[in-house]
Amino acid sequence: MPSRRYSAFALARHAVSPDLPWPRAWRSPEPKKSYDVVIIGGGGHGLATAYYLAKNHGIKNVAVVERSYIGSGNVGRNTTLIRSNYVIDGNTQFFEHSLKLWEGLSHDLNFNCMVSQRGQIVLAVSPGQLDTFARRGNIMRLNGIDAEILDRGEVIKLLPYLDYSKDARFPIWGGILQQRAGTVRHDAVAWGYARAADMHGIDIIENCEVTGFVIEDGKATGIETSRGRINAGRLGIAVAGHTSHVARLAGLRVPVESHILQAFVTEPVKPMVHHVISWGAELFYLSQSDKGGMVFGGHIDGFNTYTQRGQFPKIQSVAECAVSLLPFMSRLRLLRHWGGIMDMAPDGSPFICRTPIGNLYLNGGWCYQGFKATPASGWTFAHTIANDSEHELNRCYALDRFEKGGELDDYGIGNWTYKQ
Amino acid sequence: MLERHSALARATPYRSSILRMGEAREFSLVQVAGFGKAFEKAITPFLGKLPAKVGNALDQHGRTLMRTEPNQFWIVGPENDDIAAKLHTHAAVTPLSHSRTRIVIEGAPARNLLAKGIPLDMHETAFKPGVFAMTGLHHTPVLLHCVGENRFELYAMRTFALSVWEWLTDAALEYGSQIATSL
Amino acid sequence: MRIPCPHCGERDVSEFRYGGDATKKRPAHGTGDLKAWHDFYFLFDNPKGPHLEYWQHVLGCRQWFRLERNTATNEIGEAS
Amino acid sequence: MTAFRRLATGGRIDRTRRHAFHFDGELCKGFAGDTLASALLAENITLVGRSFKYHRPRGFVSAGVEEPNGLFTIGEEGRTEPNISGTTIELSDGLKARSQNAWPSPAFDMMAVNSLAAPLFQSGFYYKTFMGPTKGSWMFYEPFIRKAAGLGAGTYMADPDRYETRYAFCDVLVIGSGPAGLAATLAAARTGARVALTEQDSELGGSLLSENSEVNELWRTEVIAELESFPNVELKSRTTAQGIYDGNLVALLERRDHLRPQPRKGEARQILVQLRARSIVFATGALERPLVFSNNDRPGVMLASALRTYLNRYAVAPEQRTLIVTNNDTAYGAAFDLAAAGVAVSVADHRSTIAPALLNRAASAGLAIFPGTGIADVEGSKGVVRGRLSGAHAAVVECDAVGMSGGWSPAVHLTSHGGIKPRYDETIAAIVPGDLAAGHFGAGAVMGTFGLASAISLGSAAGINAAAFAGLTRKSKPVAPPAGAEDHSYSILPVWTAPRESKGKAFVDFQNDVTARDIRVAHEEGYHSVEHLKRYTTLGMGTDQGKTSNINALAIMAGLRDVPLADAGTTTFRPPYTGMAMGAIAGRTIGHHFRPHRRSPLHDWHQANGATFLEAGLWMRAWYYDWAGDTPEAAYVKEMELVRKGVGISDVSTLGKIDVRGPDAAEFLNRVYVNGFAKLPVGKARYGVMLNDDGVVLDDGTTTRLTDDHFYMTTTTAQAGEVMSWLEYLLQTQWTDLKVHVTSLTDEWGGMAVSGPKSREALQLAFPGSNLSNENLPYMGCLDIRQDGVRIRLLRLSFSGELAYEVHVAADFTASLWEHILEAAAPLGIKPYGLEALASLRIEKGHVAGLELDHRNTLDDLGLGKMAGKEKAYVGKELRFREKLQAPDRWSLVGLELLEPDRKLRGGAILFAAGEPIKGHGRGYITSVTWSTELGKFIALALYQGGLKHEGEEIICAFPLKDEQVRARIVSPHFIDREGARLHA
Ligand SMILES: Cc1cc2nc3c(=O)[nH]c(=O)nc-3n(C[C@H](O)[C@H](O)[C@H](O)COP(=O)(O)OP(=O)(O)OC[C@H]3O[C@@H](n4cnc5c(N)ncnc54)[C@H](O)[C@@H]3O)c2cc1C
Ligand SMILES: NC(=O)c1ccc[n+]([C@@H]2O[C@H](COP(=O)([O-])OP(=O)(O)OC[C@H]3O[C@@H](n4cnc5c(N)ncnc54)[C@H](O)[C@@H]3O)[C@@H](O)[C@H]2O)c1
Ligand SMILES: Cc1cc2nc3c(=O)[nH]c(=O)nc-3n(C[C@H](O)[C@H](O)[C@H](O)COP(=O)(O)O)c2cc1C
Ligand SMILES: [Zn+2]
Repeated sequence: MPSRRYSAFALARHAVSPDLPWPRAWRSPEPKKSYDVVIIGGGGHGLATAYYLAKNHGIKNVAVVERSYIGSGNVGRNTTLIRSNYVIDGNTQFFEHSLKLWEGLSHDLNFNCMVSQRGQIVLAVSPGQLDTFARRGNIMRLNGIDAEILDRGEVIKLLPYLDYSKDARFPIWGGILQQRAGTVRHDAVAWGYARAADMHGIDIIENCEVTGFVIEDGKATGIETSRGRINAGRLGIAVAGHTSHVARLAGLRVPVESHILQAFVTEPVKPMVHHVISWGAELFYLSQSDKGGMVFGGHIDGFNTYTQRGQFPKIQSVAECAVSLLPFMSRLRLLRHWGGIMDMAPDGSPFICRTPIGNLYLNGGWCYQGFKATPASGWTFAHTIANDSEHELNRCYALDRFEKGGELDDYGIGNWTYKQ
Repeated sequence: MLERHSALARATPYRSSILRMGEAREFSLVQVAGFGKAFEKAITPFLGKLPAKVGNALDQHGRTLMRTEPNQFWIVGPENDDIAAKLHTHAAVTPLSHSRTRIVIEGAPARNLLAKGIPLDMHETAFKPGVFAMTGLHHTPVLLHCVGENRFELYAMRTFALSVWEWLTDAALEYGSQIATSL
Repeated sequence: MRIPCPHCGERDVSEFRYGGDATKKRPAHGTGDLKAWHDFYFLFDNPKGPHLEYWQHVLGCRQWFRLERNTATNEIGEAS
Repeated sequence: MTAFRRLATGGRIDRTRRHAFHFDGELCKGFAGDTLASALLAENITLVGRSFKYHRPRGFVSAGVEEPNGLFTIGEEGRTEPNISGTTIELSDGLKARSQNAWPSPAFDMMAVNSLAAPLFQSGFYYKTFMGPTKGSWMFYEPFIRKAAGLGAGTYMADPDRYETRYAFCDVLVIGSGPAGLAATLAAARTGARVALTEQDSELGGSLLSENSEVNELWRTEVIAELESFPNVELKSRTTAQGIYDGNLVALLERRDHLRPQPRKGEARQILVQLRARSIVFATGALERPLVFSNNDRPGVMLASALRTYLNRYAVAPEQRTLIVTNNDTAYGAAFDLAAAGVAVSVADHRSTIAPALLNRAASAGLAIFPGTGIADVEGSKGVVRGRLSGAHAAVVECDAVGMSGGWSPAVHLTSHGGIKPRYDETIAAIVPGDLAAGHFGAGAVMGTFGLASAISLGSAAGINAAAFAGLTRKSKPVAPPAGAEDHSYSILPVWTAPRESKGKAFVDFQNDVTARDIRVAHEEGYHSVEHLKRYTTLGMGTDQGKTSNINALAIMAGLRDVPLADAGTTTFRPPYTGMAMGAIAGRTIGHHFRPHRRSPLHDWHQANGATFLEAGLWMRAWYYDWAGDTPEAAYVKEMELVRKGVGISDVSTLGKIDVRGPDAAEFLNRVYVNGFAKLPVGKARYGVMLNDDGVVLDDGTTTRLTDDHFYMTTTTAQAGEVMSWLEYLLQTQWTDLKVHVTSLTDEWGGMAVSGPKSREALQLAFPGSNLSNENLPYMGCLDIRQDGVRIRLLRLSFSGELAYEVHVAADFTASLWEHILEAAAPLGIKPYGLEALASLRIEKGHVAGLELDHRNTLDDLGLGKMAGKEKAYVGKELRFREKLQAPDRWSLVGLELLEPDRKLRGGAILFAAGEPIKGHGRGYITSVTWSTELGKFIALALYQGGLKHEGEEIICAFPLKDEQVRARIVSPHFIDREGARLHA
């Protein structure tokens, strides 16, 4: 069997001998009767968890079971922004660890995830907002994370095409720049982790929906799936938008509500926007994909749903943001828009933790920050599963934190799932 | 001497040969609310027949009555209307004359104009004279009252009134005079 | 999505404000029952299917009401 | 060699109206009724661009919205629009079109060298390389990749054109104006229903416009004439149904810019209509599929139906010879029409048995037919020279054009937007709609019934059913088809991929340069799911969204996996159906109109009297006045001094004001506020704090008892809306037994704060008739007085910490009263002060506001714990006592004094104990800062671990963003008048 490593050399070899077949990125095995660990959910987090179980903890008798095709969930439909600009103790370190892992990911996986650290600029629309950004930036600096505060003039230099006219409804007062922030090719993350996990012998089982849990005296011992029963020493749930649904199968009621977030892409054009831009007037963020489309989004529609379809009023308000902030967007044409189901936690922060049920672990509550978290989430979830205890990086992400008042509300929005 | 100052005092007027649009001042708006049917009985003598359901308006005794909530009515009367005083002991009476700015929109294009911003069926078979609706225009709450085939009275929140006016006159550009977008 | 306000009739979703699960029973105040309040405020059934929820006709009659909606299809049922 | 010409007669173009236009700077001519594509072909310009990956020469493939190749950049400056397909652009005089992906020109393109490296660029090659040598290497490669991708170039210039949006309603919406759509519209119209017909094309008629049949044309014009006579029918051409959303909302894009590149003032270029239809009839027709064979992307290789459209609608035909390659019957329509126009036509038909009727007609029309024969390859570099057939007749056929037909794909897109997956239909080898949603109906080619007569009869039936669903049951006689209309039999032999032996590239997705081999590679690597195939190869992700390529690709993959096509599934159809300008979706809600401005009743006065405004949420607030200085820094200090030493007046109309009344009003307030309101005496105000259920502070404000059952509540400006909804929620859904009414008075009342040691004097001058003595109007007292018959409410409240009053009056009188007070109190030197001073004064006094009330802080954090009632129940009481919310080392409110005179305190600075390492998250942060005129130094409010337990300690305020560290001392947040002597003065 030919080497599975990707390289310019491998490409060349296949170029000269077109009929030499490429090896499979990942197998599609039949589920075994039993595994040491089964991860439920073949999204970014589930696949990353499987990979780090093997890589960091030597646990390789692992399966990832995915209801549909891997990457069919939010990892395959998000706006791909990565950053580590968090103010709350615990969040800051976790997301910076994630960003560090991103920086080495393509090499680590031998799969080009196109980690593009093009820089994110968050625009402030009032002096008060600039102060809250300053706090954010200061915390970042004090934790060894890069951040720069920009005044209006500096923003104009970097983003000359925004609306600075007197007609701009919310004048731009300045902004905060994290140069190491940027974007990642979303699908590549799922595929890269899957392929790397597969190389460790991990089974990735697609079209396999979990329909129930086998729980014996307080301990989870297996799952029922659309492809039959699978026994497991330990089980990890990483199903994002379906967290409540799957947790309920195990008899758990969790602090999560499923909401739809929409995303948008325009037709591809030559490079115009070289940063990730976020706006403080209303939640709005935009970047240009390597393919050339402007990829952007806004806030959740605001009510819980499992349909991956958004409502038109939200589509309109996002378009209004786009054209008001970047007037040149007016003539660009919307190519496609879609939605994804997000596991909104009351305080906007995740759960990576043990559960009241033995051998059952939960990863969820990601809201719209889960993509940037993927590597650290997998890393710490693998640790928690392997050691039946939290890593210091995810100690604050416990399921029962609200009972004790341990909210982690990074943006001061308040404990409302439909506002976070 | 204290004088009234309209929210639209500084607004750029709109001119058009086919569409009339402007503020209609000199009205009093009183809100009466109570609890249960008893209160309706108590106020009927002063007001006459009450509109049966939310969305219905009745014109009587020189006043327009609108049921704005199951247990709440709006009474629009002449500026010097003393109805508030009369009802005082029978219901929760709240004067709201200053809280709303009334804009009259009249003319053939009125329905098309409103359809640009109001998410209701403005077709003459659907939004008939005597009907009113509380809805949204330019992200603000408004009450739209159809008072004639192509004549409407729009009650906008006073603090948003100028913005709503700017929006309306901009939307009506194709029927009439240019206005500056930034005021 | 069109939402039937019990008082104003069917209106555009943009006129409404969402208020969450309407089947949750609000515990009594002053009992000091922390657990009951935690479960009430922080836990969700979040079903994939029929859901009874609160909406307020915030740009209309400002009334709060209950609405049946299927979260798997967004199909709208009765409002009360 | 590929060549086209314009016929002297025929077509639907208007030969009396010539249009001159430019293509890549060259002057060309066409006629009204042409598209850019037909006009270019008529000028025999067949090579119009290059493909984006391999830079292969490309021409038009289709004559409609499905066009993958013929993309142009049109317009100039702010009107520059990239990636517009020439097949959908109506020719207008002066139109300027530029080719894409080609430099210097499509005919001679430097980047064509790419095609040499082609073997490297197979699907997924990005993922396999550009990783080295170092971690960050992608940052080096990315710019090159980005430049190469991206099709056309946009402009940074703002779009000068106007767009509008509109709401509309109807009973029946018919989408598509082919025979099926026209019949449906007419049948529905006859029931009296409000019907709208929407057609993306410039003319109504659909496929009829591509035929040359007089009877059909007569039928079309008669039906349209009858439709125009109905008052209840709206016919919308140039209007695309872009998407269908929950609740039968259809997004229609109406184009108005076709004949006037520069719209007039107030005239919208495009209008987005949100249409609510009770029922919908889909009559969107079908799109022809290409065949997949070597070099099938050469200019001159087109869809057979496109050749037919160019011939019959635009009078443009291949120079002499055309080769038609098909696997089904419809291509013969093109073949016969071309032959009739004098083109020599040969037909290669994959099927070995062909309907005798067709063979006879072919024979009499003099066509050369090759049954059981397909095409292996075409020769020619920038066009086609000849086609190499394979199969039963391995002939080589010289030709100017190749017309291919791989069968038809119904345009099912819209039927699937609601989430219903389409299904595969063996008999016509095509994807057809799954079950239609309730209220949805379909007819014609979109349903997979490919016949004229059936399109009309089924369309007519669909129209009647749709009307009935909308509640209109009046009898309507079915629509009669044209004389002699019949359904030609339709048979197809699915062939999905080229014979293996040929080696040239065989394209599936022309726009994204995805070949049959790329699909094979994806299969080898295990990207089997249709979604993986799409994402890995980018198939169907272009501006055409794979209208011509998806089904071929799915079929090829199904073949490789050896599963039935039916099991392969399809990718998800998403809106919009065709690209739509962002500006059209936003309409007029941009720039100045992006969000409404909320203005105080004093706005005009502020504007006329030198105020500088600041956006605060939607509010426009007077920030500072030019009497005090021309920068906020300069002005607010002067304005503060005015209040501390004399008297100032400030606009507080933005405060939320709520009328609370009813027998249970007191009980209600007693529940929502942490502190007691039950025993508040009439005529008295009280400061109250509300919690959310989670025990975190929601809002604060003062509430006054006007009578036993009537209260006047104020909230913060920011939370007014939230609080109002929250109170309504509690009353309407939870405490329905309480008899209480709440009404917002924010718009009804204006308010002004008159503050400063001289404020009583000032008001006394303004209201000489009223007794404002300390006895009659004590601190926290309320007094309603009248002036000129107008009720004025005096509240003795203080945000600044000075002797102060709030004066509330009905909104229209606010400006007049404000001026009256300024005049009356002029001798005392009264002047207005703005938001900045207001905020600074409250900092000196230690009042919390927005920056401290950020949904994270508890009562105790803000030093307000003592306020909460011990015995009584109130919202948030339970969860307020959660362990961590009670922890002694929580960050809580303190004051800070700067210890380094020549330096500055800054909001957002992070706090550390003296001597500890400056890193991590510190012990707190500064929320608000001001220069204290009273103390002559910078002071701040901050949250600090352990709070005032550390009073007197010296700490470090770190601001690494400016490499700053300053020393400060922790003090009480009440910097002035702790015992409140001034308030009670
Ligand atoms: C439109 C949008 C934009 C976003 N933008 C960003 C952004 O810019 N930055 C950012 O950091 N985050 C963003 N997010 C959030 C981020 O995408 C998610 O938080 C993150 O992807 C969730 O983790 P995941 O990848 O494991 O989830 P998913 O990819 O959703 O994985 C969960 C998987 O579980 C599977 N599953 C569900 N139920 C079952 C079952 N019963 N059995 C088996 N499998 C099951 C699902 O099919 C799915 O594949 C965005 C999200 C959306 C929707
Ligand atoms: N395979 C075949 O035999 C075949 C294939 C196609 C058409 N036909 C012939 O075409 C006719 C079928 O008639 P038909 O009415 O079903 O289809 P049609 O192609 O005649 O009309 C469909 C119309 O819908 C319009 N349309 C599509 N999507 C739209 C959208 N989103 N918004 C607005 N307009 C949209 C198209 O522009 C087109 O004008 C019959 O005469 C049939 O013989 C035959
Ligand atoms: C970052 C990003 C970029 C995208 N770019 C494109 C694109 O250029 N063309 C396209 O057709 N779809 C694009 N999509 C959308 C996908 O086609 C698809 O709609 C999305 O992944 C959701 O999947 P679904 O539509 O199958 O539910 C993009 C999606 C993401 C997340
Ligand atoms: Zn209502």
